[in-house]
Amino acid sequence: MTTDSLILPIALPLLGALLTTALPRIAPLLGVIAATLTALSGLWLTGQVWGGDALNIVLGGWGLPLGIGVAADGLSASLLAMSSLVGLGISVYAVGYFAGSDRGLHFWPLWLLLWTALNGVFLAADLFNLYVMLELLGLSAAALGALTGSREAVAANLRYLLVGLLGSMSYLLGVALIYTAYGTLDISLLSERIEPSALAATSVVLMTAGLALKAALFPLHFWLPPAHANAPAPVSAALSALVVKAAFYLILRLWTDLFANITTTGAAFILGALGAGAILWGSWRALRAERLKLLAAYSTVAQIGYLFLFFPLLQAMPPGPARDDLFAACVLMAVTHGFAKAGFFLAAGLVQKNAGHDRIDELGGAAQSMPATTFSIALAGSALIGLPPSGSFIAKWVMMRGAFETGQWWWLIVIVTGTLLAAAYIFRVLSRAFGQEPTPRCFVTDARAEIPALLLALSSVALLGLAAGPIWSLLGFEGVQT
Amino acid sequence: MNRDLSLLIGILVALLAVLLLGVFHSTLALDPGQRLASLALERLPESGVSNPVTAVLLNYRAYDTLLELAVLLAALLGIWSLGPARPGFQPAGPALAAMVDWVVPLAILTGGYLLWVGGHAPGGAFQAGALLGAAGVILRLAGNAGAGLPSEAWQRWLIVLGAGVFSLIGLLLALTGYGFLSYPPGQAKWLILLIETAATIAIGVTLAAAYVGGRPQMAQPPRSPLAPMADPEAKR
Amino acid sequence: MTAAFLYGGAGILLFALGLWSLLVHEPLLRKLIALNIMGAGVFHVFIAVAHRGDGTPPDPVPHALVLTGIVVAVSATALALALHNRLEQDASDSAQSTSTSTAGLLSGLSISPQSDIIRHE
Amino acid sequence: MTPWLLLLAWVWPLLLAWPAAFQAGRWPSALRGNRVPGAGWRWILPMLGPLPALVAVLTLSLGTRLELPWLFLGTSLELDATAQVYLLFTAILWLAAGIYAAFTFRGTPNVGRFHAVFLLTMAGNLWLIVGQDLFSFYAGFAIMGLAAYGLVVHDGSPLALRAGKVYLVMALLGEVSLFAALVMIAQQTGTTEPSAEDLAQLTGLPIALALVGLGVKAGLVPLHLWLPLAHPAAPVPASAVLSGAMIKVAILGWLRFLPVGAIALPDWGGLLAAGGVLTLFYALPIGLVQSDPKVILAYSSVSKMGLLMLCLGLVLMEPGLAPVGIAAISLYAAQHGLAKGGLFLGVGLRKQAPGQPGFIQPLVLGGLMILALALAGAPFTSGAVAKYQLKPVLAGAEWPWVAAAVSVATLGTTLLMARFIWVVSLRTKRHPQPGLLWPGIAWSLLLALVILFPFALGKPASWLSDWLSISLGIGFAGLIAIGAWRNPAWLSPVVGLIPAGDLLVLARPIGRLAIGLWQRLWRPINALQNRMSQSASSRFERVFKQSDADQEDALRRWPIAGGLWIGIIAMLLLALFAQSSGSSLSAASTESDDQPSRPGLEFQSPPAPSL
Repeated sequence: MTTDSLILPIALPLLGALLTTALPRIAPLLGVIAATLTALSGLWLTGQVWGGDALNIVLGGWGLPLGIGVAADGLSASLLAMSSLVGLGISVYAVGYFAGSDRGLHFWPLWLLLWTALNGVFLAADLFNLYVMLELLGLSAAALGALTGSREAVAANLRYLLVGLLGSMSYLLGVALIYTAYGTLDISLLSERIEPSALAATSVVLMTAGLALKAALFPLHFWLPPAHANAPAPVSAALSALVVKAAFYLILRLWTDLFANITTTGAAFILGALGAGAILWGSWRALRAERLKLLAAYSTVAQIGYLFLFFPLLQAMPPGPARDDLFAACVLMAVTHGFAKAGFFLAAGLVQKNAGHDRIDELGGAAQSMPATTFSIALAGSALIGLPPSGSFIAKWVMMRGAFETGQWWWLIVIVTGTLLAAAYIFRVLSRAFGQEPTPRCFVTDARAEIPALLLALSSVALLGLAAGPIWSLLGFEGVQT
Repeated sequence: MNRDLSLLIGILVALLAVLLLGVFHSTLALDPGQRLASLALERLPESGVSNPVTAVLLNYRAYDTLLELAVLLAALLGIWSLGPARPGFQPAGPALAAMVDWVVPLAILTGGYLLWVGGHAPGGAFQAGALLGAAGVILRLAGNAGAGLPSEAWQRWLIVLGAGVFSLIGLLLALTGYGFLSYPPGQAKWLILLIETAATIAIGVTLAAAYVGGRPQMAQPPRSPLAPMADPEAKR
Repeated sequence: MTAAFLYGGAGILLFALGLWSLLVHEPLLRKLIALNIMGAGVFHVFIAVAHRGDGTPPDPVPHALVLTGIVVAVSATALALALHNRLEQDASDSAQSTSTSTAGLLSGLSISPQSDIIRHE
Repeated sequence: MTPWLLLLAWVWPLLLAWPAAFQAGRWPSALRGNRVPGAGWRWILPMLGPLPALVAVLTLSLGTRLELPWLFLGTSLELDATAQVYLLFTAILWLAAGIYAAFTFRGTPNVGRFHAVFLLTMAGNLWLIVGQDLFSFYAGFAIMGLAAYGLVVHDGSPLALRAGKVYLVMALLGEVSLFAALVMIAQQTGTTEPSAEDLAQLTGLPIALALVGLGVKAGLVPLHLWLPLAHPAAPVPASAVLSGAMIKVAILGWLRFLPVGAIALPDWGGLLAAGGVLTLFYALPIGLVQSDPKVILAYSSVSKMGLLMLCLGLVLMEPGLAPVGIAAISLYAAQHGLAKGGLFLGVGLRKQAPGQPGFIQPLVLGGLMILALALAGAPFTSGAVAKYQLKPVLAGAEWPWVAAAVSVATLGTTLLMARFIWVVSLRTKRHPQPGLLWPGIAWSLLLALVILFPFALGKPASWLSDWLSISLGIGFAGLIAIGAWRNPAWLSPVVGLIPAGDLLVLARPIGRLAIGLWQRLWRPINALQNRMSQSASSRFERVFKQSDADQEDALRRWPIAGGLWIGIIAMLLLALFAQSSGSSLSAASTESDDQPSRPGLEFQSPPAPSL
C-alpha cells in the first residue's frame, strides 16, 4: 500500500472532480474536502520520499516495458509538495471568491482535473502518459482561464489552447521518434539506453521546443500575459504558480535525467540566453504594465527566465556538490515562485474585487483599506525580487556563485538588472500603500479570502528561506557547500 | 497574409521536414526493431481479452485510458462553462424523420456490437461511444435540441460514469491488495467489460453533449431577446 | 522497411504541412484542421513504426497510443470550437446591440451555431 | 547566560512586528468589539523590541557563539569585540527611539504600520550586527534597508514620497552591488564566514563593489544623495536611528568583509580615504547654509561618516594600524551614534514637548547644546575622548597632512553645530503634544550616557584633545552670531543657497544642459539617424503590418511567433549537432538490439537522477 499511495495524489482529485461534476449543488464543500485530501496525500508522499528513497510503481501489474510507471523522487516530491500547499490555499480562497457566483459551479471540477493533471505530470515516468497529462492540463487550464467569459479572456485562452496543442504535437512527435528507436516509453529504461545520436538530439529538441511553448519561455511567452491576466484570481494563481511549472519541470527532467548525455553546453546556452531575454523583457514589461494582474503575469515571464538560466550553469558544472547546490537552488527557485506568485495573484484578486478594477495608478485607496492584502503583496513581492530571507534569495545566491565558478559571469549582469527591475515594479505597487488615505478598521477585512494569500506569501519568504535545507535533503543532497 | 513571410515559414518548415525525414530514415535503417509487440502478444492470454489493442488500452496501459476519459470530461466541462446551449435546428422533414427513426436505433445497436466485439477483434469502447455520440448528433440535426439527452442532473452522472467506474475499480483493487488497476487473474475479462460499458455510455453522452455545445437547458429554454435571429421558427 | 519509411515519411510530411498551415493561415477553423493534420501525421509515424518486420504481427502498443491520441485531439478540437463559438456569439451580440440591421443580416445567413464558424472562414 | 540570546536579539523584534502590525490605532479590532482610540497593549511593542539585544550585550561574555546550521543554509552568530560595541550603542539607541516612537505614535492613524516597519528595521539592524556570515549580514542589511523605506515615507506627504523614492533607488543600487560583492567574496574565499586572512586573496572587483554597495549606506559623496532628504523626511525616532545606528553598519560591513589588517591595500585604502576627505569637507559648507535643523544634522552625519571612512582608508593602507584603528573606529561610531541619536530626539522634543512648566524647554535646549558640543568634540565631552582615540591612526598615516585637515574639519563641525543651536533655539516651529514625559526621560538618560562616556572610558589626557580648533570654532561662531543678531538680513542670501539633496537638485539643470548640448552637437547625425530609423521602421511595418501600440502585438501574430519557434528549434538542433558531430551524427543507436526480452513482471527500479 505504501507504493500504491503514489496514485493517491492523482486519484483523489480525479474522484473529487467527478463528484463535483455530478453533484454541483454541494460542489464547494466536496471541492474543499477533495482539495484537503489531495494536499494531505501529496504531503504524505513527500514525507515518504524524504524518509526513504525514491518511490515507484508500475500500474497494472505487468512490469516495466508493458505497464505505465509512476515514480516519485526528490524533484517530483518537491514540486508535489508545492502543488499540494499552493493548491490547498487556492481552494480555500476559491470558496470565498466564488461564493454566490455561478462560475464556482464550473470552477471546481475543472480545477480538480487541473490538479489531477499537475500531480500526474510530476509523478509520471512514462513519456506517452506525460502527453496525456499535458493535454489534460492544457485543456482544463484553458477552460478555467476563460471562466470570466469576457471577450479578452476567451480570445486569450483560445490562443493558449492552440499554442498548447502545438506544443503537445511537437512533444508527441519527439516521443514517436524515441519509440521508433528504442521501443519503450518508460523514462527510467530509456535513460539507460539512450546514447548520443541524431535521433536523440532531434527528439530532445522537439520535446523541449514543445514544452518551452507551454512554459512560456521568451519569446514564446506571447500567450501568457493576456491569458493569465484575464482569468479569475484563483485561476490566475494556479496558472502562473503551478501550470507553467509543470512544463518547466518536464524540461528539467528531460535535460538532467533522460537526455543528460545528449545535451550540450551550446544548447544549454541557448536556453539560458532565452531565459535572460525573458528576465529583461518580462521585468521591463511588468514595470510598464498598467494593471496589477498584468504586472504579475509579466513577472511570471521573468521568473521563468530565471529558471532557464540554471541550464547553462548546470550543463557547465561538473558533477559534484556544487552542481547539487545549483540543482537544488533551481528547484527552490521554482517552488518559491510558486508560493509567491500564488499569494500575489490571490491578493491582487482581492484588491481588484475591492476596488472594482486593478489599475495600479488608482489603487491607493483600495490598497490602504486592506492592510493584510497589501502586506501579502509586499511579502510575495519581496520573494519575487529575491530579497532575504526568501527562498529565491538563496537560489540567486547559489546561481550567482555558480556563474562565477563556471566562468559565465555575464549572467550576473542579467540577474542584477532583473533584480533591480523587479524591485522597481514591486515598489511601484507598494508605494501606493503609503498615502494619506483613511485607514481601515482592522487588519484582516475578509479572513477567509485574505488568510490563504497571506499564508502563501509568508511561506515563500519565511518558510522557504529560513529553512531551505529540507529541499536539499529531499533531493538527496548533503546540504549547501558554502 | 504576407506572402514573403509565409514563404519564409514554408522554407523553414520544409527544412525541418527534410531533417526529420533524414533522422527517421536513418533510425529505421539501423534498427530492425524489437518492440513491445512480442511481449504484449506473449502476455495476451493473461490480459482477459484476445484483441491486443484492447489489451493495451484497458489492461497494460489502462491508466492512459482513464486519463483520456478525464480529458474528454474536461473538454465538455469547458464547453459547459461557456454558457447555455443555443437552440437547435428546425424539426426534420418527413423523409429525414423517417430515416432518423431507423438510423438512431441502428447506431445504438451497432455500438453495442462494437463494444462486445472489442474483446477479440477491432472495436471497443471508443468506437462504440463514437457511434452513440453520432446518434445524438443525428437527433440534434433532425431538430431535437437536446440531442436526445436526459436532464442536466442525469447528464452529469452519465458523463462521469466512465472515469468514475474506472477509477473506483482501480482504487478498490488497490485497497484489496492487487494494486491500482491490476486486475486479479481470471477477473480481468468481466472487469474490462464493465469498464468498457460504462466508458461507452460516458463517451457517447459526452460527445453528444459537446455537440449540443453548451450547458443543457433545464426545461423550456428562456427565450432571450437575441434568440429569435438564431431560431428559424421565429422567421416564419 | 521501405513501406514503414513511406508511411512514416508521409506522416512527417503531414506534420510539416499542418505546421505550415497552422502558422500561416489566419482563420481559426483552418488552424484547427491544421492541428488535426499535424496530429494525424504523428499518428502515422506511430502506426508506421508498429508494423516493421515481415511476417511478425504488428505492435499493438502504438495502435493503442494512437487511439488515445485521437480521443485527446477530438476533445481539444471540441473545446477550441466552443471557445471560438463563444467569441463569435459575443461579436454578433455586440454587433447587434450597435446596429440591428447588420445583426439581422448576419442572423439571416445563420442557419446553426456551428455554421457560424464555417461562414466566418 | 545562554548564547541563544544572540538569536533572540533579532528574532524578538521580528516576532513583535506581527502583533504590532495588527495593532488598532484609531480603528478598533474586529474581534474585540469597539475600542477607544489608542487602547490596548500593543503600542508598547517598539520599546520591548531591543530589550533582548540589550540583555545579550550586557550579560554575554565576549566571543559567545551560536551555530545554527539549519537556518538559511547555515548561520553563525557571535559577539566579537566589534559586534559588542555596535550591539551596545545600537540597542541603546533603538531603545530610546522605541520609547519615543511608542509614546508619540500611540493612537495615531497608521500606527500599526509604523510600529511594524520600525520593528522590522530594528530586527535587520540587530541581525547584521550579531550575524558573522555573509548571509546573515546581507539578510539583515536588506531587511533593514528596505523596511526603512516604510519609515521614510511614513507620513505620506509628497516630500516624504520623493525622499522615499530617492532613498529606495539608492538603497537598492547599494544592496545589489553589495550582494554581488558578497557572492564574489564567498566564491573567492570559499567560505561564508571569511577571516581577514581569507579576504586577503580578494580581487579588485568584489572590493570595489563592496565599497560602492556600503558607500551608499555610509553616505560616501556622491552616493550620499538620499541621506539629507530621507533623514529629515522620516519621523523623529526614525531619523534618530537612521542617522545614529543604521548608517554606521557600512563601517561594520567594511571591517568584516575587507581584508582589514591582513594586507596593505594602498590603492583601495587611498581611494576610500580620499573619498572620506571629500565627504568630510563637502558636507560642512552645504550643511551650514541649511535652515532645517534635521537637515543640518543629516549633513553633519555625512561629514562624520567621511571622517570614519578616512580613518578606515588609512587603516587599509597601513595594516599595522589595524588593532588600534578598529577599536577607535568602533568607539567613534558608538559615540557619534549616541550623540546624533540624542540630537535628533532632542529636535523632536524641542518641537513637540509641552512648554508649560517653564523649565522644560530651556532644559531641552541645554541638553541639545551639550550634545552638540559632544558631537563637535569639545573638551570634557565624549567627543573629545573619541577623537583622542583616533589620533594614533591619523598620526600614523602615510599622508602627513591628514591630522591638520581633520583639525580644520573639527573647526567646521563646531561652526555647523553652532548653526544648529542657532536654528533650533530661534526658529523652531512648535507643535506641543501630550505624553512626552517618558520620551523626555529616555532622552535624558541618553544624554547622561553621552556626558558620562569620557569619564568611564578615557584617560584624563584625552579630555582635552583638539581644544584649540574647538575654541576657535566657538569664537568664530560667536562672532557670526553677534553679527547676525545685529543685522538679521546679513546672512539671508547665504541661507538656503543650496537646497537639501544638493547634487540631486543640481543634476536637473545640468542634465537639461547636457541634453541641449547633445542635441546641438549631434543634430546632423541625429537627422540621419532619424531618417534611417524611419525608413527601417516603415519597412518593418510593411512587413509586419504593425499598427497597435502594444509592443507585443507583433509577437502575438502566429507567423511571427511560429517563425521564432522554428528558429529556436533550428538553433537548438544546430547546437546539439555541432557538438555531437563526428562521433555519431548519422549513427542512430543500435542499443535496442541487445534489449533483453524481459518477462515483464519483475520490477526495474529507475536509477536516481543522474545529478
